[in-house]
Amino acid sequence: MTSTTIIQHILTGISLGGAYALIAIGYTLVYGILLLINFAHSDIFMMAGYFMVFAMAVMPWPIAIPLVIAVTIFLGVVIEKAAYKPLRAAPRMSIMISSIGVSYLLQNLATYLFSALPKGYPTISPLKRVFQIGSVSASLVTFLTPVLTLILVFILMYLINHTKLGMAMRAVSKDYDTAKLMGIKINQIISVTFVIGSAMAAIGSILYFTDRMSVTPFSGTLPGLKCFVAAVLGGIGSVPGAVLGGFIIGISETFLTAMGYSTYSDAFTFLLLILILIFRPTGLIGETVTDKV
Amino acid sequence: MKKFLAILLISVLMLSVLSGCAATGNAAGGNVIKIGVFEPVTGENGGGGFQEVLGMRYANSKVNTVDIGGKTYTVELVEVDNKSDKTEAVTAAQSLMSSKVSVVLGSYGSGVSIAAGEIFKENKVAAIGASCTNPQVTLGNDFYFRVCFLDPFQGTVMANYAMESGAKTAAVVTQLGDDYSSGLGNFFLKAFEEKGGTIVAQEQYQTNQTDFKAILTNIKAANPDIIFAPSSIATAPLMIKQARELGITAPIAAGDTWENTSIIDNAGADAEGVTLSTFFDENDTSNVIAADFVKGFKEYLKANPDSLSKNGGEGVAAVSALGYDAYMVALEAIKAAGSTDTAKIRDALAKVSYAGVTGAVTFDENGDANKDMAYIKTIKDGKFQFLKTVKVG
Amino acid sequence: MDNSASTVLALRDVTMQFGGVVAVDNLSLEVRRGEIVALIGPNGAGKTTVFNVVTGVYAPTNGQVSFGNQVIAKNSPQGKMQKLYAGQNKGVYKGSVQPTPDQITKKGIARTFQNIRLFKNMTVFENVLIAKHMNMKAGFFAAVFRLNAKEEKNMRAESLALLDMLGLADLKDEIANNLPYGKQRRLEIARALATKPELLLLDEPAAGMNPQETEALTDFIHQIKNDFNLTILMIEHHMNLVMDISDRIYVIDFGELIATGTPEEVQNNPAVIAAYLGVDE
Amino acid sequence: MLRSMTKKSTTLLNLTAVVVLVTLLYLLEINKNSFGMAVSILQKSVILSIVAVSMNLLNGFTGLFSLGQAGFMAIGAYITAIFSISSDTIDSVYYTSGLAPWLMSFKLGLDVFPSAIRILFGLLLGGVVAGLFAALIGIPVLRLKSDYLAIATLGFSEIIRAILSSPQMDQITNGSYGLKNIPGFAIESDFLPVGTGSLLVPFAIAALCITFMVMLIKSSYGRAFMAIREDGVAAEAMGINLLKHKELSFIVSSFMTAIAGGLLAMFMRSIDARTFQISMTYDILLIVVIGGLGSITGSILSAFLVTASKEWWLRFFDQPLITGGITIPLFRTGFRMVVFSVLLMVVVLFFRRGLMGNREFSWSALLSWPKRMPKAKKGANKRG
Repeated sequence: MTSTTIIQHILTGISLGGAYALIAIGYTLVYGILLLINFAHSDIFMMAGYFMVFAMAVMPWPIAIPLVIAVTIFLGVVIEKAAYKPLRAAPRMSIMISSIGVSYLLQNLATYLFSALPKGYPTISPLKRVFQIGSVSASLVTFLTPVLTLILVFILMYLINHTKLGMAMRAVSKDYDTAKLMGIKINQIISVTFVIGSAMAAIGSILYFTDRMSVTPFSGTLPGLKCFVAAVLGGIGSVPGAVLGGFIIGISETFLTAMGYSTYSDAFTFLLLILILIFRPTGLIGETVTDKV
Repeated sequence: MKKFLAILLISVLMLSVLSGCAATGNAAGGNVIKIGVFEPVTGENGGGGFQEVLGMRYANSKVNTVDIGGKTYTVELVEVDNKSDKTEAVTAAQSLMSSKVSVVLGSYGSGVSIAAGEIFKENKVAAIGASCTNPQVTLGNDFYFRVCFLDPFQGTVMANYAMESGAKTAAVVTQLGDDYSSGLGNFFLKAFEEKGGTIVAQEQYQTNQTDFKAILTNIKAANPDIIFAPSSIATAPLMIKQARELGITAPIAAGDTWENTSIIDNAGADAEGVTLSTFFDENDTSNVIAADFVKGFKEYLKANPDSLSKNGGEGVAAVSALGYDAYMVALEAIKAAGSTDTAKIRDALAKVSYAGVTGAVTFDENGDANKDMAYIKTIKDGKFQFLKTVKVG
Repeated sequence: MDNSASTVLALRDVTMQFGGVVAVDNLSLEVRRGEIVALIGPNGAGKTTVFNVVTGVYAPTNGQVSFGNQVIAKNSPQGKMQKLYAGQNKGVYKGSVQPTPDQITKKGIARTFQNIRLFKNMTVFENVLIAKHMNMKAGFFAAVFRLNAKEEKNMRAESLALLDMLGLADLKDEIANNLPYGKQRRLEIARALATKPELLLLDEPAAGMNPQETEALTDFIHQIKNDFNLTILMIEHHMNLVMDISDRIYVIDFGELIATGTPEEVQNNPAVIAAYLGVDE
Repeated sequence: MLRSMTKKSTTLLNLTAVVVLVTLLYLLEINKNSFGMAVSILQKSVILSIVAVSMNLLNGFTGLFSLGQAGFMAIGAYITAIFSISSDTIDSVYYTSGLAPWLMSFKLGLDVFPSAIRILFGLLLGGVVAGLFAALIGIPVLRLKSDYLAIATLGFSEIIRAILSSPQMDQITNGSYGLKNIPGFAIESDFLPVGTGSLLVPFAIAALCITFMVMLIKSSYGRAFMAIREDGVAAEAMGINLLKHKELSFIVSSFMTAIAGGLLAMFMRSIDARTFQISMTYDILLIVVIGGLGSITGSILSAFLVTASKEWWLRFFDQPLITGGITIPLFRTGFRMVVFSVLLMVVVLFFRRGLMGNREFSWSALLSWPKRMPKAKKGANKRG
């Protein structure tokens, strides 16, 4: 491999990792608070892709982007209210099944409404401008993704660590019942979590699909699973962990594919999951939690 | 001991079957012969499958009766969607069998055809594939025929074309788990190497993969003269665009599936220069039957706005032509058999000779059409344009 | 402590530290055969943590627990804990014994839980029957193919007899969750007894009971102690019950032992009074 | 009368039911030409009912959430396929790379046995291999919270799929080309009518598998599984070794799932890795949830109902519906699956107990059902 090729791969990997990181944040926040693997998150991400397709058909991108983010947030919150909130008192497995059900529903609904054929993702022209540095060539979005990811994460970290809302979120995530007793409006916090998660998914979706240019009803499934693994890898519940995990998976996936093991690139992600579960179930930067008896 | 509730269910099932039979019995009151249409309308091959169905529907609208033993039968198309999925394919095929179709047309996509082949064979119903090009479809199955050429042929055609256009090195990109893509890729690879070319990169990707940057970066490093990337329509525009984005300038070539306007729509300017082999060219006026078909089909499309939009405009896809041919061949066989008996139709099919839109159709001992010519097309100015025909002895 | 031959349970220098929080601090205690010993202390003193260490739910950070002549748990600060460790006697106990709770139960220690943990959707009978599973001799396939019909029959008979003794026989087909609170407490004890323990750990058996019920419980505990030849260690807040029933009492606060002795001795111990009432310093 | 149904009359009823069922199935299968759809739906249903019951054993009875069904089925399907494809046609199946010589000679060695034995061998081997994989994954993952099992098994199922279709496996699994020429269920014999066995064989195998699981659930081990589901901490305090029992449940469930996978291969006659995608696991979850987590009867019933509706009765949802010349806009391709996903959500949110809750079938409940609905529920609840 020449150095140009390696640099090109690294660039691809980091860019993919950035998009993964943004999606992984949604998983990690929801898991931190509800202890729920939100299987529907990957489909929220996919739906955001479709929203963009339709939004860009009638309006320019500067209006479309905020609108798509808003609609995606709305979808995320509606899903929470309709499918998870009624099951707060139910066994955890019920909520998990419910989230799988929502995922199944969104996929089938998308197939029904938009057909299973891939829809071309609209081109946001400034993002697609191709830059040539030496013999490395990539579009702006490739460079922008990791940078934007880091900026968003810093904003989010500030929000979590230095605002009252963030404190409430941390409290709920640490001890759900006590936080409730302390008068924290749990439902409100959960809604906020879904708002943040969905917004990140929407931004991630724009970056991801701009790079990949097509959306199908199943576009979300595999990236979604990988991002959950990323969240576990970094330490579920931890935002920096999710970002770290996202980058690790994005880069390793790119290199595996590049080395001709594309068959195993997905498999590797899950192997990574099983390894981390064996050796460090709390993730790379997660905290140990002891169950109360 | 819990299984006995199943009895109840079976009784219900039985009743449904009986009522179902009764219902179809009534409908069949006149002289009706049913032809099954076994195609994907959804799933990754939904687009191409639908175009093939359109060809069949058009054929049916043109000729919807057939004379069997002096009696005129109305031809009824029974359409099922195999969803481009092998599991679905089996049940979909089964449902055709229970609708008592006399012959089956389809399917787009070799995988589903292979899967359903066993069912057709078991029920002794002949099937005529329109565009399934994998050798496995008809091999070892006396009931499967097809009106198109095969992948070894297509692979050779493209290898020939590549050599003729001056390529010495090639990269092959195939989809894992896809009979069509990996089959065709392999045949191209063999043919290209036999003719003295060098394969400099061989890359694979997975179903539903949308990011090809990693494998394309490798290809860029290998710097081939041509990239051969047979795939589904879904994958094509992504691969084309990402390749161009990475600064790959080598021409990209593929097989028959790429002849679909959605590729041009989605890949835009990047699609320029893509070449592919296909079964048919609508601008080839040398064949009168074809010219007639093109005219009639376009009118048919205009009369059905929904079909028109799903077809992606007024272009006539090769698979539509093949669908048309498959239908006509079936009618020929039914006429020749002089019976609605499926086994007799099968025997008649083996001997059928028909001058179709995509050329003359006769079947060899495997049930494959004896075709020796393919059309090479290229995308230019946002349209598929005929480049040349290639014959392989 | 004298007469160690008859010691059933002995904790030596047990420290349990979670992160930086020391929940149990260098605690040593002993329970002798046939005794009823109470472990008391204000809320959050670390009583249940002691139970969890004894029953294998937690591995102690440092110290050792022995049951009869056997060391059932032992540990010294490991890994990250080596730096963090804030307790005493670091490095005294070599090696590490970390059994899982089921192994402890098999050795003869049974427990109940502070917040009742019954198998809620199963019947009373099944709740008790499950405790017999661990002693089953039949292997997996033998059990599935009913080659152990006799054993299964015995298990059922024993469980039924137990329910009968504890006055739950007429409720045997009730779903556990549908029982009144007091009966649920009783069922939890029955279930623990079904494992045929030598030592029974009761975690706040009288929690949520009114005075009459508490009094009945006093008799009940005496009854099972005699009938099943038990040694009992219990955590309790109802002082009447504790004073009535205990042979000896251990008082802990902030994880540390602050007093021990007979009920009278403990009652008059100023440190205990201070811990319970709070003292200005 | 009904309440005090004797053991004798229950046995009699059971016996009658078996005879009636066998006769019905036999009549259906030898008239396969007229009842093709019914036969194929019944085959698929009964195969899925094995998977549903084994998923229920894990999810409903042990409280472990595994989403690896598709992966385990793939293992069973491929192994069964490799051993059941006749050695004569193997070259046409592995037309690109050929079958690995060691595997071929092993297969040829097995050819001394009749095909039924070879198929059975394949089914069992598939089960054993799946069980081994389950044991391996289980050791690290079953110690952790149940969610990790879900995601790890989901991942495992993807790994299996990737490995099966990888070019490195060309000589064993035929890589991306899949396997075909897999024999069906029908017993080929000059003495039996054509089609014999196409239903009885899968039904018999399913009966064996499901009976095994029912007996397991009713054994002491089954009670231990349920105790773990109810409260893991308390179960452990009752001397139940959590890891061992979770592993047992996971292994049995995976074994049975693989058997069902093998049967599915025989049903489909040709398989490839794409058959076993995540959506397949979701379809099975749909069956289990609709049937009721914790009810074997529910899973079986739901396997038949869901399959029949999905593949047959509700197909019209996907066809354009024209009444009185007006095309009703909702009805088009894909609508059927939307209906099913909505149904799943409705069950999850409003009828969390599904069709059967945790009740099981019993004759007395069935016979008294029309008269005393509410009581029937109680009567059906437990049986010994």
